[in-house]
Amino acid sequence: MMQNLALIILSPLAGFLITGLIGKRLPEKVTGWLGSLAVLVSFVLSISVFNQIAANPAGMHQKLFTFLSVGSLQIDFALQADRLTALMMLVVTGIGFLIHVYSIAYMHGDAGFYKFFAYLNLFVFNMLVLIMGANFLMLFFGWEGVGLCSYLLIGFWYENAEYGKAARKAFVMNRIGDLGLLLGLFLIIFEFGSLDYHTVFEAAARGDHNLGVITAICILLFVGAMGKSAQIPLYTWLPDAMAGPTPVSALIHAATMVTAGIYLVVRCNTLYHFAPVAQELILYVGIATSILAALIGLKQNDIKKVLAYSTVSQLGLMFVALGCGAYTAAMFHLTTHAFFKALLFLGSGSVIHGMGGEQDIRRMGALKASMPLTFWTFLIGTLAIAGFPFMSGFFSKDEILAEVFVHNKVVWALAVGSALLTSIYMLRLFFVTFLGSFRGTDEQKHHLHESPWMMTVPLAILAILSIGGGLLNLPEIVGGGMAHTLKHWLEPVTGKPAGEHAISHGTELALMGVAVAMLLGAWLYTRNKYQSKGVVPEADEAQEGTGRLLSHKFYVDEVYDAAIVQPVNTTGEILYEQADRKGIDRIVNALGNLWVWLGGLYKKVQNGNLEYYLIFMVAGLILIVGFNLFR
Amino acid sequence: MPELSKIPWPFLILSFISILCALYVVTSNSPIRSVLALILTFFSISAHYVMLNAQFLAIVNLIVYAGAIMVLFLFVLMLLNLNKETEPLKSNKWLIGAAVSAGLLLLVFTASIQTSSEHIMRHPEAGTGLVKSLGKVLFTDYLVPFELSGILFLAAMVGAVMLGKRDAANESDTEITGREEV
Amino acid sequence: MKPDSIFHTVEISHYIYLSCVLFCIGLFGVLFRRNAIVLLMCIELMLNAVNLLFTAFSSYMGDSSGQLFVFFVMVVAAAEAAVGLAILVMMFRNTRTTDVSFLSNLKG
Amino acid sequence: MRSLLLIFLGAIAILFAGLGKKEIRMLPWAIALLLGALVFIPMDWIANEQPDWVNHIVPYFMMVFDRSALAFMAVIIIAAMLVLGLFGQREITGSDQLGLILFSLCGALILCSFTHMVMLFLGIEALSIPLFVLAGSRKKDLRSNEAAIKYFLMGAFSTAIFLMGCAFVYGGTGTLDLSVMQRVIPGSAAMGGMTGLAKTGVVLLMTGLCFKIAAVPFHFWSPDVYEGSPNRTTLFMATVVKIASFSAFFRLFNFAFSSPLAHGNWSFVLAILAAATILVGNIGALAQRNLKRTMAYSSIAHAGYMLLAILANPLESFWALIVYSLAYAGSSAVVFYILNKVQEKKGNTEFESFNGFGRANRWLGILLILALFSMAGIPVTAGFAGKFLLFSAAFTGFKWLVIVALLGSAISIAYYFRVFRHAFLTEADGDIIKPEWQDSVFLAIAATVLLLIGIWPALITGLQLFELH
Repeated sequence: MMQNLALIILSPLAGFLITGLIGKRLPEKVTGWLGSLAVLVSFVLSISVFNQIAANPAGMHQKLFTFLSVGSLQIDFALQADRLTALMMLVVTGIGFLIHVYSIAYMHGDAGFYKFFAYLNLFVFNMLVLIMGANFLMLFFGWEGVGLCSYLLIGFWYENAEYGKAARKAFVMNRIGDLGLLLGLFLIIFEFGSLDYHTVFEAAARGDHNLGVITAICILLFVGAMGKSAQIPLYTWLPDAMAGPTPVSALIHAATMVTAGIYLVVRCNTLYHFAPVAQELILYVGIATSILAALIGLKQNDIKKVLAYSTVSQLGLMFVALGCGAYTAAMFHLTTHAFFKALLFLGSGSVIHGMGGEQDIRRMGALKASMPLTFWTFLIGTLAIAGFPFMSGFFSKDEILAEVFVHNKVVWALAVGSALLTSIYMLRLFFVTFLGSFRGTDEQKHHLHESPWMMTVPLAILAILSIGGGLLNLPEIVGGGMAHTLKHWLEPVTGKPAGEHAISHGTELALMGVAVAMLLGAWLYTRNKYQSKGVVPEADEAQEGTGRLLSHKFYVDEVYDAAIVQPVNTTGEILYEQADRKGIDRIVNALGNLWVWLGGLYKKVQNGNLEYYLIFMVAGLILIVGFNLFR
Repeated sequence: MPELSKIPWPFLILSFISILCALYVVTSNSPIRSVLALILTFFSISAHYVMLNAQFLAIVNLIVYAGAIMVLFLFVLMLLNLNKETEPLKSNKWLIGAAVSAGLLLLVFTASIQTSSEHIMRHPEAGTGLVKSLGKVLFTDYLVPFELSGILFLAAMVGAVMLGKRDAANESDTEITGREEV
Repeated sequence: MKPDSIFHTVEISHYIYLSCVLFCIGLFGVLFRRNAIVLLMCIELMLNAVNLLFTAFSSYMGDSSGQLFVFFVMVVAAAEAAVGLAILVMMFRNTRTTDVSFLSNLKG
Repeated sequence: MRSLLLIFLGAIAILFAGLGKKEIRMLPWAIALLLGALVFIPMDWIANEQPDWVNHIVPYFMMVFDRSALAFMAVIIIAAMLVLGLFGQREITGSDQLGLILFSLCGALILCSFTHMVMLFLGIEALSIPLFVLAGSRKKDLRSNEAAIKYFLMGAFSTAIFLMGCAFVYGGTGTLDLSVMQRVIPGSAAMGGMTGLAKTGVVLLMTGLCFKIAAVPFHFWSPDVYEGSPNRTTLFMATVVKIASFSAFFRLFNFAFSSPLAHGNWSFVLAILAAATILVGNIGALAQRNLKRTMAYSSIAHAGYMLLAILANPLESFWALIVYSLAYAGSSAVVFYILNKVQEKKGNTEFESFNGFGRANRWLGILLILALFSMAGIPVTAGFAGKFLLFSAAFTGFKWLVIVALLGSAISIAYYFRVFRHAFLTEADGDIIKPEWQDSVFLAIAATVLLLIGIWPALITGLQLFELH
């Protein structure tokens, strides 16, 4: 059975080679199904591995060959599967397969159809290497690989200057992250003399290592995670990445790649255990990201951008859980988020497909009638993410909130705020898109149709998962004997938390109540505003006139609107304009331009004149000799 | 710096000549005069070699440097008809820059010499610099580098011929490429 | 005075200073001059300063390897001069000048 | 020794065979020569002792062909084979050029095996003098002229400085023999360590070698000379010369000057130079519009990374340097081959000339990606393995330098990506280039090196089981 591990990663690799090399000559359907089949094989094998791991908590390990050995350092090309990996494997291959099938219909007729599947397969391969690698170097290979596929797929349709700009941003940000990760790796080699998970964590668990170095390692790894998982300040690339085809957004930028940072931190939980400073940092960065992205999400009108900011916000929430040491909660939310966010993205893809490429929600509306299946699944996704009782998002978010509540009340309040904002922007998106009246062109209306089965079946499956995903880790008050399945499942990896902050059932119920109440409020507000009144978000240029506000001032919800919602919205807008587009983007661009500017400066030094070169050389010589002598 | 009075006068005079000639080489604005001054410098350095009991090198220096290499320089100067031209010297900016650089380098050199020259063991052996003893070592221990210098010469010769010869086939119709008018 | 006796009265440091001065004069020339042929001559001057230093060390330490090194330096200097002058002549044929300040096609 | 002798004799034979009026195709012979030389290396490696006749000719204090020498020799011969194989078909005219390249290669091989300053000096000169000529071998091209004259004048100048360093070290240690030097150079405790003479001498030697590898601030020649020289010469300079100089650097500084005291003396200065080299190389490359010049700057940056090997613990960094050199040689060969072909079609090497290249030429496009990845150090190419090994070896001693190096390699991806963008993400139709079968063979060799070592660097680093000396 050991060969299974290698087969799991080799199958998508074979898929990549086949579709990439001969896919051009094959009919579209064959290429598409070949690509999907490759992932399906991985999925089936993953299930078998999962079953074995269930019986054997220690996990499996398979060394393929020695990658390199120098001095005392030896790094193997080795795969492993433990309970954390097994969970991720199912998510990646399962959702990956559904998205492959979806893409067969979605990408139908595209000139680069075979390339798309080759890239997708390559992505799955790299993602599997990332999660199944038995050491940090394998993780880094996967890390770089998924990043690469992400660029390739973002730029799939946009091979022009504008894309170049967006890609450059993604590039610089991920570079900063990778720099942190690599430095962390070198520091691990320096401190532990190995990159092997087992060796490193075993050594770290003994607790006799320099805590300063471990903290530095943890922070550097987190910098890597920030880049990949889009946290402040390295998050603005993710909304821009929405330029790629929608299945890509669903697979890479919602369900799998962006969660690599979470996986990394959970994987290194032994190290983080010794680095409370790093954990605090994660907590604060996470909550700040969550709030910021949720605020910005309120004012977005591009259906995919809303979802993108929502992803950033949810990832922030997962980091909040990690910051509290609640690894199970983070993994739980990661899993359910993968279900419902993939569902939402695929749903939006279905909408975009139906609308003939339209992405602006202001030109949609009343899609319920023509796209019933998309409507219902999207509704399920929305409710799941908004935390409708007993759906997956309800349990996972609730668990995070409960953990934060114990850990830090202020952060909890902020997290609750973020959850509320999430409900609002998701419901707004839903109402504006599917209800109200149709605002598109006649041509679009005529063209409007439900998507083919290859797109709707994955939607349906994901919808079922979004509803039932909560079963993975029910809280005690609901699940009784079946509670905390995931927590027990992950215990071999995350260990039994020492000071289990068990909160009383009463408090837990109260927290749930708060969540439900908030959802209800958000539902009423958005329903009133966007469905009943049919308010359509204004175009970006037209600001809400104060005059109109005044004329309706005796309406309670208008007051509410002015007192709370408007400031929140404005904050979102300002954040988007100032922090996102101007602040972080400018800094990142400036960071890139700085080097180019320095390059231009250097060009003047290299002026082609031998005399200058000679005198520079002599000056350098004098400095070197003098410095060395008088040092 | 040791006192000048303690230094034997032949050394002083020779050094004086060397430095003077060297300075003339670098400051004269006529290449031809530079060459001649350089030959004089080499003669004075050969005299130093004699004083150092390095007779073999003294002779080789005269034959190879002053004889062969400098004649080559003169020949090229004549060939290129640069003997009459006076070369425009660089501006004062360059003069100062070059002088300061050279001065500073001299400074760091002397600083590094300051403490170390007394550590040099003094084991003068009379016969070291003679042709006989040098030749013996050259053709035993130093045989490999000697052969290697043969390759070097061959390579240099081939290279010089390659650059110097005119490509008979396409000499006339080949335009000079890459010229960018200033 | 016999050369031998002079040799015994001159400190090694004098030779070191002398050759450093000659070396720096040569270096000054390299920086100051613009005729490629003169530049090459200045480099030859620097090489000679090095040779003098080697010979002085060699004689004082009674070790023949320094003087043999000088022999090889001379060989290489000859080879270098031959190639260098060939390059200069080639350049002169194309540009009618040996002034290095005009070389600035390649830059940036 | 046998490899060196073979190449030396072969070079003379090829030179004289070309004197006749009849045109003979020399290139296959030259490549066969290199192959033969390469075959000797594993044989010597396994035997690990020199035959008696070698010991008679070459005393151990002049040259030693130990395993560390053999490893570098193998890399250099492979690099030279790629140069000849990829550029030989039409580029090299006449047996004189071929002979000069082989003579230069002899110099490079000497730089792998010297144990005496005389051999080091002669090796450097044997390497350089033919190159001065080759840089100017397009006689009617003013750029080639300019490259030759700049290279020559700066090279001769740096030789003078290098020799001054030799003289200082000779004065400071009383010997030119590296193994004696290693014993003597820390100086006695009474003298308080190294004398000023030796200290300065070591640094002057360092600057002389820094010139050859184009490290800041002695790098000024390299962008200009690389751009102006014919492509094959540039590739030869970028790969063979650079690797050979690094071999010399490694041998000199990690053998003769390796005692802790001496190391502490020169390592800090060298670390600063390495950092400056990495930054200048990468920053300079960012501002370029011309691929050839970009490659020149990138080679400066690569020299900076490779300097890390000199600084790190030699036991670890030796194989890192070998892997890196192989990766560098392979990827440079591929890029320069493509660059040369494009220049033949379009007449220049501006980035715009590469528009649409990757679309028009599928396999060459994939190769180009592979080479660029390797240069940028993206897994799983040989370049990544090399960088990883280098950086992790240097991390213990020079953390700040590794951070600078990582920053540099992050910057470098920007300009490698620019090449990629022009070749793949532009609409224009590129010219279709059909490599001849000989070229394909050598391209395949380069690609194999890049991929195989990238996926399995243990292939090379596993050799550490053998004793080096």
